[in-house]
Amino acid sequence: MYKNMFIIVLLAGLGILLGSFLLTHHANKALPELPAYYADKTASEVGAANVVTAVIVTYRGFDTLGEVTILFVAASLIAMFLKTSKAPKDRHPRPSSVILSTAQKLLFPLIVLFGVYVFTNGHLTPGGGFQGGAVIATGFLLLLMANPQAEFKHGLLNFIESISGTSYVIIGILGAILGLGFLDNRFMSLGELGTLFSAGAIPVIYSLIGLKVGAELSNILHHLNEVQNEA
Amino acid sequence: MNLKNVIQIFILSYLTWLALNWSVNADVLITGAIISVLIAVLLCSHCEVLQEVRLSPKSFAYAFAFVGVFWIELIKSNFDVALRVLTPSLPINPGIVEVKTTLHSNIGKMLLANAITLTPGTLTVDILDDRMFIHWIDVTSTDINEATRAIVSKFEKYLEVMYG
Amino acid sequence: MVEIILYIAGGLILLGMLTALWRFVEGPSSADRIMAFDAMTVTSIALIALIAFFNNRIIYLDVALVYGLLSFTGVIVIARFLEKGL
Amino acid sequence: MEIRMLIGSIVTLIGAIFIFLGALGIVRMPDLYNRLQSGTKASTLGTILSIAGIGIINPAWAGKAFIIISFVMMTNPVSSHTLARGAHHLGIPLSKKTVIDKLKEAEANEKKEEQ
Repeated sequence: MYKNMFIIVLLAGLGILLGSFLLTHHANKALPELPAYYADKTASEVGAANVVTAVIVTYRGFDTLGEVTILFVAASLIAMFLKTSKAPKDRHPRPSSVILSTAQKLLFPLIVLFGVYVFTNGHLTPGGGFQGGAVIATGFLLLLMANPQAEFKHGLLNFIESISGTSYVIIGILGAILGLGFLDNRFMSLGELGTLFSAGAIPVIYSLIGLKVGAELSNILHHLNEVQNEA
Repeated sequence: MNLKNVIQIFILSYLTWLALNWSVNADVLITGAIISVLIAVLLCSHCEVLQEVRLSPKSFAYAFAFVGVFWIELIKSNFDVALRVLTPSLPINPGIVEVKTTLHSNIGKMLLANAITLTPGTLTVDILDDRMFIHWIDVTSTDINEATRAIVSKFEKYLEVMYG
Repeated sequence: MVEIILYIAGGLILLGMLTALWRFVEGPSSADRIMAFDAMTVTSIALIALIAFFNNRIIYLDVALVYGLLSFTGVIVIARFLEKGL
Repeated sequence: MEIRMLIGSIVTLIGAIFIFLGALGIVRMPDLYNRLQSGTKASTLGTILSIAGIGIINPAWAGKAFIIISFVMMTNPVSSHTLARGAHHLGIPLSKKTVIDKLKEAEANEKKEEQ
């Protein structure tokens, strides 16, 4: 009884707190100097409808390269430490039902397609390479859920990862040679604001990041699953 | 690699891509075609799930009929369960019953189980070959044949034409 | 008129989420909690769609789709973990 | 124009009512399986109707609304089924009102045959 009372009080307190935040919230319309610069100049300078993407890929593109490298190092370390032995363990996970495995087969291409949609539209919608890569990895996670002893196409994943990583750096250098600096997007045509082929090299760069992140996260999932199969 | 399967996955992905973008500019069309081909050929050469669909005019007609019947059942049973929830005495009579299905293909079984699960009042708990175990909120009969007639038959006759 | 009806709908959806939160806190088993969580995330898809309408931004619907995908995967992972299928 | 928006908003309101009733079912029902029945399924219909209403109000959004609706209809029964199957395997008890449990009998029979 006291437990129920406590829960009611907790929920009511939470509701009042959130409600008062919501009712007293006033948006601060005037931007400080730095955000105002990005908000004003992004569309004309970079050609991206999404300011955050423009900041991540071009203005702070070097940071993003560092982030991708960190993810790569993490994936490599996981692969290095988890791979202990080759002998498969005699493991009998409960097989999934035919409903889950069939639904997974039907959904898998659609989830990967949605991930691709998220990162190719990174300059237009609130998406981007990291998010799209995570969505693609979700598809692979679903594959492992439906069939825990599934085998990935390891070579293909590694190939995609290394090719996209290399192309990312090459495009960055191209920007330095043809444009104004490393990872500058303006050596390709900016196009019309709001269309798919616009914002110069941003969609290309974000697609490469998305592919790389998706392949890396899928590889991590596969290694984590494999370590359970090993004795 | 199966050509029919690859083509079906390609059409499915391409239609989804067009609906997601909701525009028919040249750039969207070209990008979508490239991505759909890559997905169908590289990633999904083993998802053999749509092959069992029969593509004949009759099966299309039955697909529309199935969607109609399904929506009517969905709304009817939602009202039924909502009334049960609102009644103070909570008139439920739950239990897990066994039913049989005559469908053979995996996708047919999945669609049947999903239709049963989505209509409130029935919930597919497990499926073993052609036996389905269904949690029923108001058990009127524990006999296999009776329960099959009450739960499965209304969807099955449409799915049978579409998927066999 | 339309906006008033939609505000009422939004209030009802929020009330429903709070009610489901009760089950999430109360339990009693972990399966109950994940079921309440699933209901809350599915409900929040509707809420995000309403917010998209009020702000007149179609791009919020992408967020709703990602939300649905993550809720689905989360429930599947925990359900498979509970039945020792991993 | 105005009538179409009115229809859309009323569809959304009906969806919201179903969501609320589903949440009520989650609290009131006696065991996990009944909660899955009334709760998740009612909230699924509620979500579908809400998004359909938004799609009716704004026809330009219809494509994305259709995608979300088909996605929810595809995935939600699967996750409910997986959760119910896992819970039954784990041995989460059914309520006292339960009349019959054929799945338990079938599993017991299978174990007997193995021995």
